[in-house]
Amino acid sequence: MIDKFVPDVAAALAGIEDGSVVLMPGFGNGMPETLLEGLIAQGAKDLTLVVNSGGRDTGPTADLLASGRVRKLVCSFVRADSVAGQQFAAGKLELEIVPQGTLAERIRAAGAGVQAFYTPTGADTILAEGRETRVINGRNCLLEYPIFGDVALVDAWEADRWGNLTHRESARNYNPIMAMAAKLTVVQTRHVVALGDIPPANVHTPGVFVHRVVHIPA
Amino acid sequence: MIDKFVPDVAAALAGIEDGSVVLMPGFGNGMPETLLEGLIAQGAKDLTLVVNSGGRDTGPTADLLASGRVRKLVCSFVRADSVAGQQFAAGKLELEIVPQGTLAERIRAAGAGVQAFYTPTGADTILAEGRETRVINGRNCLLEYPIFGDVALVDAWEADRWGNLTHRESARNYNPIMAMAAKLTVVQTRHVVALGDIPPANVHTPGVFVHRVVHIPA
Amino acid sequence: MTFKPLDRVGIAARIARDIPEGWFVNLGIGIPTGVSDHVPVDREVIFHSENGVIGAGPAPEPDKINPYLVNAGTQHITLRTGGSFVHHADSFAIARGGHLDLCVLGAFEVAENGDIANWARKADDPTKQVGGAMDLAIGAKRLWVAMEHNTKGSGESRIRRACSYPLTAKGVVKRVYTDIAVLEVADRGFVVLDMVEGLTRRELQERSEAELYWA
Amino acid sequence: MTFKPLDRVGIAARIARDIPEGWFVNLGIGIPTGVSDHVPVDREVIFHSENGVIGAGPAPEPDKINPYLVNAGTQHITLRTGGSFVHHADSFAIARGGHLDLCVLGAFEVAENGDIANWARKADDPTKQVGGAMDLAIGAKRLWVAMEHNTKGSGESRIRRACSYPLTAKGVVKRVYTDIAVLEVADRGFVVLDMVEGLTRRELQERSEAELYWA
Repeated sequence: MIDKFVPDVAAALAGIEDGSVVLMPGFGNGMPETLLEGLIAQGAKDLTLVVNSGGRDTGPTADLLASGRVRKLVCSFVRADSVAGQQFAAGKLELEIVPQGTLAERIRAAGAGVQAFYTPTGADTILAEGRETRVINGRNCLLEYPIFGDVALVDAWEADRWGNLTHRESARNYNPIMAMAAKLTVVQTRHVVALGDIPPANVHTPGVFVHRVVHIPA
Repeated sequence: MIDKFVPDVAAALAGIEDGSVVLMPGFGNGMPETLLEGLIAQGAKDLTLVVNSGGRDTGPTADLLASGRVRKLVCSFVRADSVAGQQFAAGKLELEIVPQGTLAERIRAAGAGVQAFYTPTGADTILAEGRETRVINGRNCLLEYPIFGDVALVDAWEADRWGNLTHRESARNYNPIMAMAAKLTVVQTRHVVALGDIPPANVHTPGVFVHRVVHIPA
Repeated sequence: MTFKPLDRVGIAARIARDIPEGWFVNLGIGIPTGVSDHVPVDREVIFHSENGVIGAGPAPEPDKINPYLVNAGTQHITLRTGGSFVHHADSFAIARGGHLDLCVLGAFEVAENGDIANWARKADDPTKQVGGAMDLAIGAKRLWVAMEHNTKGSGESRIRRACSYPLTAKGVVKRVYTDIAVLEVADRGFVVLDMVEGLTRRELQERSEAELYWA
Repeated sequence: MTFKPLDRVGIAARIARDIPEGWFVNLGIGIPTGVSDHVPVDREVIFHSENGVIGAGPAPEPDKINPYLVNAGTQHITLRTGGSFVHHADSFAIARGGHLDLCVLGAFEVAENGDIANWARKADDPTKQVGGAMDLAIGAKRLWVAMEHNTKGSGESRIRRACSYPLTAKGVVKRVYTDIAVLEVADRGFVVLDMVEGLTRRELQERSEAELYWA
């Protein structure tokens, strides 16, 4: 019997290695906060963190950054006065700023087997400096590569033992695409449901993308 | 008040011009058969038809092909003894054979603003002859371009006046991605529902991709 | 000077007047966010938010906040009847795939060729706030900009022959709504569509670095 | 000859033995389709179908056919509890993105370097049946092939030093299940993992154009 549930956060995060690329969803909500706290406790270092935003002064992203175990941050948005902004200014953090739609598309590309793609986003800007471009149908485009995760930490509202997930409202955000893009996809779910309880037409993230699930009731 | 419903098939298909690229979903089911019959009656010619399969001897795709108004067929699969296979053999039909996953991805790319992408599918095969390739991470990849539709004919189970859709089981197939990829997306729906009746988290094709809807009860 | 510039709310309201029913619209952070407050409820305009919200509605009553529902500014919102949710890649497929009738962004500067600069004040700006602006700018069918005509301190014009700040995208702005005028970006440059009452053509040109044309 | 080749059902059953619980598997048309019939119901293996079905189950009772539910061969199927539906691009994201533990395809020929030819008999074949084979072949974590060891008419070997038919993909086959043997594609070439009872090594080599190695 397939059963992707693990008993606790430590089991969920076992084996995450130094140097891993960690995909972390969240956009105001939908961030796997308990797993993120667990990752700090787990101790992996030299991480590349892929996340929408560098976060504010406080909160889980700031805590992880403050732990000093993130070598590189890949995101669309960093405030100068945030922990990320200060670490970058101090030369302690590598930063790759990616337009948000390109970030989402690069993550989806990793999950979908697309090896590279051309997009007009960011062409003709300083983000394009030194990068490969091509004019397609009269539009200047940048060549973008997939972002593969070693680990994705995912937040869910419901999960069953095959790892089928639902997400609440806009808490869906990056969760389904990051689940697709990692070698190891670990989920924290608010609710556990029986196999078949999620209607087959309304699964938001199919279990094929999920490897471990831990139940975090609240 | 937004209301994408039109009274009949003729109104749904009004304005489709000669030379149009027509995207048509369907894979054993989920094909918009009434719209397809309507397209034959509507009379547009010199069409490029994008569809999963060239179809069998009978059925709606064969009827459209037999009408002589398809100049080019883009699909993943043609039987030699089908109408499409015979027209191709007789030099009456241009044929572009595309691996099925590449076909789906090229359609999705058109909808998503991806201007081109690299995929290993089909590289090192006769489909790659004379085409641009690039080795990425040690894998030979083909450069593929989006397939933009002038018109998409879409099948739905339920639709509301904003054009939000659901699809039944595997009848979903190409419907959501073809809806994204066309300038004019026309839907035939089995059921009409009130705005809000489809749960917001379970809309399969959002109305933003839909322009006209016609109710075909059975 | 006998004219009265619009305040930020006034700019948002002016933009709202020009949005017809049925448009699918994304509003950037800043002045644009306020536009939706000025679209009458009986005029159905569908607002998209980058984080996967289609049909964003107004802020909820304080006792009815849904913590799982925010907009691209991470403010609590409601969902209109008929709205829906998609994931981030599908949401940006909407933005980048040409499915938005309109995007309204704030900006530091707009140039007469339609260039927009709205995310950094210099190449090595310590603030790296590109967010989704570059995707929206290249993807929407129409890009309108909402901004003050001149900078607050030195009064420098944001209506430029060429942008001096790092670009967000090249040649994409169709229209600019400022506190004193509405400008169309045409082939020949900025064409004035509207001005606040009491402002003269000469006064508007004085406040604009780029040359202005009249429709 | 004192050995008995497997029939097509036998090949499918032999493959089913080697699929462990929890694998996510796509079965091609032909011999592979039968594999799922031989996986015991208490061993949870999840079958994927290219048209967007995750968790494909066996054919329904004739009076319980759901016309909206077919597999990649357009045969009526059922959905297992826990199954789900996705659209065609998401379905091929599963196939191309490396999420299938296994794909089993039929083939005309397999070469010792892992090349597979399964869609056309010559470059100008009037039949153009590529379907999803090229996507599955490059995308699955493991590609196994199910086919007869030799052609029906002339008895030519399908186990080749190099494929003579147009390729489906290069260097992707990991294992071949034929009516008389199971072969692993290793760096040095075909390594025999299993043979039908009564068949000798020499007899197997005689039926194979490529050189065989023994594990």
